Amino acid sequence: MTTPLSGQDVARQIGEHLPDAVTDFDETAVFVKGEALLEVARFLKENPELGFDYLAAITAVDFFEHFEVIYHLTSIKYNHSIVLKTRCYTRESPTLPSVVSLWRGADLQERDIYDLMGVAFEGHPNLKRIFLWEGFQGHPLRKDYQSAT
Amino acid sequence: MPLKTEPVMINFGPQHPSTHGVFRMRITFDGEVIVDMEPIFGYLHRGIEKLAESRTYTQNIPYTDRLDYLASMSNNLAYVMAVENLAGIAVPERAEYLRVIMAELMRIASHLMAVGALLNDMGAFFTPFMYMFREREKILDLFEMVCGQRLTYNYMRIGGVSQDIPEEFLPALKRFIDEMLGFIDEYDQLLAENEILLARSKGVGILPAELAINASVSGPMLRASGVKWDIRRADPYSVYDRFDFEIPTGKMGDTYDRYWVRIQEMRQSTRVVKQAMEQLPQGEVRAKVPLTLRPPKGEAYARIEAPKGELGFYLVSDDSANPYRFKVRAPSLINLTVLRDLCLGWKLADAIVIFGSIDICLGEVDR
Amino acid sequence: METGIAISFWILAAVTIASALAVVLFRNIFHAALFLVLCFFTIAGIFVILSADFLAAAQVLIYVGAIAVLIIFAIMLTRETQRGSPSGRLRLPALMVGLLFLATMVFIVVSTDWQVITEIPDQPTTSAIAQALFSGEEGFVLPFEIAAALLLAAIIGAIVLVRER
Amino acid sequence: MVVGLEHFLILSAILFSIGLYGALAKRNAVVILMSIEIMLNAVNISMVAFWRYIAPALMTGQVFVIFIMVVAAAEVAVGLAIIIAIYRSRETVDAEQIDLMKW
Amino acid sequence: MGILEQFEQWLVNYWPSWAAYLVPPLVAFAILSTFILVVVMAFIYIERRGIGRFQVRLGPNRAGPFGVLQPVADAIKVLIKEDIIPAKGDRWVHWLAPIIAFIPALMIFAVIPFGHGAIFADLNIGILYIIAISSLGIIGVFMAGWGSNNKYSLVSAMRTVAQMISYEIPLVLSIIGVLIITGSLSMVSIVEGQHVPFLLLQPLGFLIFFLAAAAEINRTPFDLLEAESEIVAGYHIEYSGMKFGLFYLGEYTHAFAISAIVAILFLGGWSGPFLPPALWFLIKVFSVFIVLFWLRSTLPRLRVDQLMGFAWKCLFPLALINIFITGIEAIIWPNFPWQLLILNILIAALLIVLWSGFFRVAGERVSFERYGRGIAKGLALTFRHLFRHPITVQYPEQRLTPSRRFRGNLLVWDVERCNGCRACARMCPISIIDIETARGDKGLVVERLEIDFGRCMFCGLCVEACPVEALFMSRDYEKASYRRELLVMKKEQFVAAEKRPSAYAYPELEAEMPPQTLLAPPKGGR
Repeated sequence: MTTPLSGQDVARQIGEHLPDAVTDFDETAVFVKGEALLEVARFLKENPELGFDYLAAITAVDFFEHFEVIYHLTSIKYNHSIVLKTRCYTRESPTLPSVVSLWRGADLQERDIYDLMGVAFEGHPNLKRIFLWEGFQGHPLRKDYQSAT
Repeated sequence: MPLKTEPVMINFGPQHPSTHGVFRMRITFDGEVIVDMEPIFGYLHRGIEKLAESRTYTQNIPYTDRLDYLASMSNNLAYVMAVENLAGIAVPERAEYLRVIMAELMRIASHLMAVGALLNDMGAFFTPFMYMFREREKILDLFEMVCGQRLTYNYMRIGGVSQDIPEEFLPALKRFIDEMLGFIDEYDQLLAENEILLARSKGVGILPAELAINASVSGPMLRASGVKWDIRRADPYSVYDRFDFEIPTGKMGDTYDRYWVRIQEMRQSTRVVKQAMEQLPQGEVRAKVPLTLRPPKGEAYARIEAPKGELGFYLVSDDSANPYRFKVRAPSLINLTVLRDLCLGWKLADAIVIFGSIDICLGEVDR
Repeated sequence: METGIAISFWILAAVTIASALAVVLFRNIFHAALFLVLCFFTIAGIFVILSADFLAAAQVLIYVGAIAVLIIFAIMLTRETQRGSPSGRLRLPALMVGLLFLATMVFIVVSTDWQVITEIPDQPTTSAIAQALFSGEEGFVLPFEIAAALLLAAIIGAIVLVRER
Repeated sequence: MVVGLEHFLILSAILFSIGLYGALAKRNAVVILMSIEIMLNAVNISMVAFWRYIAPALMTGQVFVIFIMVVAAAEVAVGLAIIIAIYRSRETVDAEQIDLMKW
Repeated sequence: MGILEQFEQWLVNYWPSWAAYLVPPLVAFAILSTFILVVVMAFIYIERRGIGRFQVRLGPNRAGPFGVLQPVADAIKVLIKEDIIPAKGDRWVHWLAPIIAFIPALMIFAVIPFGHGAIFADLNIGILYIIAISSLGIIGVFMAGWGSNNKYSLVSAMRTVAQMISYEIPLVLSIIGVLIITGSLSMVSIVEGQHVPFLLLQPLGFLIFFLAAAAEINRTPFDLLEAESEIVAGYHIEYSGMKFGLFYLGEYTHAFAISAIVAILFLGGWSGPFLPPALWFLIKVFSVFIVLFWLRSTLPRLRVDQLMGFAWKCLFPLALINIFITGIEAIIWPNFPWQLLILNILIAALLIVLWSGFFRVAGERVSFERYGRGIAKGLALTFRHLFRHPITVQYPEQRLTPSRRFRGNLLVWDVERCNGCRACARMCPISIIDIETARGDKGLVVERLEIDFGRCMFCGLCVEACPVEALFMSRDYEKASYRRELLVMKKEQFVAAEKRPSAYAYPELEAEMPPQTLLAPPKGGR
């Protein structure tokens, strides 16, 4: 059974190493500041007891006043999982550090989010639109997207 | 003085006999060897995630058929489980068993399609493809008997399945299961030790285990690289913990192992279906769920072991009848991150075979 | 029978000379190479008229099958087709030398009277050639071995020259 | 009009002179090689003509043609190898530009 | 004295001598070429039906009785198709290539003896003539690749030429083994010299010749030419119409020629106990061709470098050793007694086992050292499939009854039961049902109902949502039309339509439905 770790003690472990990274937590997820995302991710991956070596999915949700980017991480060695969430409040061009350097699997998923949701990931090797053609204006999955018709 | 040849760039266009759908690769050659390769997506992008946000939870079920159109039952199963997590609905026992039978039959049909197409790319003139399609037809007959359609089933509902199985379904399924093991042995006899197949696939496109995990590859590709990770065993959903079946894993992670893992998985799936058939309880098949369900505010992520890999649905609900966010974790798209690493240094003929062994479905890649 | 051979000789001779001229005069090299193939083929025809059947088959096999293909491969690899085959400043002197040579040869051929034997040797030549080549004392066994060594040297030389370091 | 030895000899002389002209006048090395091939073939024709009209019993004429073919094949192989090697380093097969032994 | 000479003797006392000399070969050529084309048509037909049978399907059976006229239909189609010449391509070279690729395949038949005297020209350098002519095809391939001015076709032309050249050498060397035994080049003497078919006396020679010949005519497992998964259609991409027809015909004529040569060299030409010689010859030719396409239907394709490696590292040395061994045998037992075949087969087996040890793929020895057992098992399986019942359904004549719950591409609407509640219109994911209701005497009456079947995806949700069971899925699946607006069904059409509801979402209807025809009906079931 993949045991989901409780958000609280993961937040506590992160808090010991990176004091001001964690902003909030609930029973399954840990909320982290946007800037500290890369260090937290590195900590979660390299830490021997946690060992989150498998990035299952990255999702972006548009809550009008903020974007929420959710990372589902799993550890194949210990068979446990955690959900890492960040929020960015700017609406024009929200940017987050890219985690491609840690998990190669994030490459296409981040390009997917950049293309459809408009959240840029700096540090990504070739951040280009993945489904829509280069000259496409706007990001369709945003709630306030007005299609051309 | 080296022979001056400038690299040739060939467009493996969206319209090509061996790109399993509208998938395009821009390959740069030096002589015959591949120097650079860049996949281009988006030719089948229908924007299912945006469409789903303006439809109720039940109306989205037919849309999930169109994601990985070669394994529609698994898509239905994943989506419906996500909604049940979201709304906290309990599913009756008989429906769980029926879902397992349908999902495993779908896995066999999808693997038959994958291995048949792979052999076709290798040049076997449609013969293995025809044999495997004969078995796939039998499975489609069974599905048609249960839900009326052969490709887009729309069989599963939130809280169970749409209808119970007719009484002539079980004898037909029993006949199919008994014959299937014989047919799989036939494929092995035709292909497993075929010297030309070995020469074309052994050691071609090796995917090391840690690169596979790092690139979040899932499904037969991950297990072919030797990583024993199958969600049916690691995180058993519905009633999978009541069946015993092994998880076949390869040794080197090359094209031959990927082929071998898929053949073994077909055998294991027939074992699961046989056990599920014996333990099938009686009872009704569908919990009382209003057609326009309004799940409480919140989010849920459900994932299953689809034939192509870990298929996950992430739903966010805001008390209305339509999902606020409908995200599909498509295994085919993420498995493609390693396509470039596997193909570099090999020849065009190998790139086609490696691409065939990854087995993607464009409906799921471009959503 | 006699007139049949005469007719076919004149046709083949005309085609051979025309294709040889084409090889020399055409600017597009690939067309020149194809005419070379035609020239070899018609020369094989001439061997048939001279009832040297083994040589005709050997000519087709060696020249058309191997040498022409080799030349076409060379043309493909050097990609010189745009500039074709221009003729250099030596055009006129070369023409003079050619015509001079032709004149002397024709004069010699016409003036000497050859003791010609007219009846047609019709028995197959394969066994006769083999006999001549490999028979004990007056055979050509030594030149045959030397030819083999020559071919080996040529192959190894060609490979060493063209191998990519 | 019976076909005699003179016809074949004149034919081979014409072919030889065409080949000679081609070899001397052309600048492209591959065409020079082709012309040499035509000259060798011209000699072949005259050899076989002599065998047919002068000494059908003795097979020396035909044996010589076989040896000429062997030499011609070897010569083409080595000649083309040289041409390709030159082309690779000097980017040209123009006979007039290849005039240095060492560059 | 062949038939031709007798025909000439008989003709001389009617016509002038030059006519009697010229006419018989022309007549013989006409008869021969029509015979060849007919047999090639038969080959095309047999291959397509045969491969169908290997793949448990029927193969073409529409054109003419049992599909016998299918090759004729193909020929007519190819003749009608427009002939496209690529713009910047080399016009003459492009136009000439198919002719040069086809003519050699036809010329080979000049020396092939179909019966005792039935040979067009009994040259005493028969087999040497065949090898010389078959090397002509290479020029045709080159011209096709060069003339089409297309990247794919040039690459494939160079690959094919390299393959043909490197397989020509083992082809020629394996024939020398046979010639040592017969002592003469002429085909007729080869056939007469075969008191024991050379297949047994020269097993290694036969294997090498068969594989090299398969590569020479680009058949699987060496069919690099039309590797559709790689370079789409090889060098004849830019050809259409009759020029492509010539290539296609040339390929099969070459296959017929190669099968004929194999039959003559190794299976004893026309010699055979009871049947007339010509019939024996045809039986042997057809059996060789069946083996050729049996291989084609079972084996995957070799990669370019493996192909070349196989020719130079495996076939070439084995052919040399074969000549060496046959030479020694010729010295020790000059008249080649039949007991020699046991020795030869043993030597052949030993050589194959030793030689396959050389093959190493990606660090792990390919299991060639189990001497091709995998390929043999594959061939055995496809052979067993010959006797299985094909599963093809002849659609218009033979119709399968769909399942009782079949969701056909039409809806069945019941006017009386419908109370105009529009639940179905709300439930449809793509909202293609629009209903207008008016106040009738006992509740709402449907004024206008329009369902656009051009966009409907037959998900069946509307049928489930209908509270009064007025809407059913239908069981027929052939609704189609050329104009989109005809697909929109109006209320009158629903009322007038002949009601064939399916039991989807209505289990009680299942009782009187016909059972579904299954590909594998349950044991004892229908």
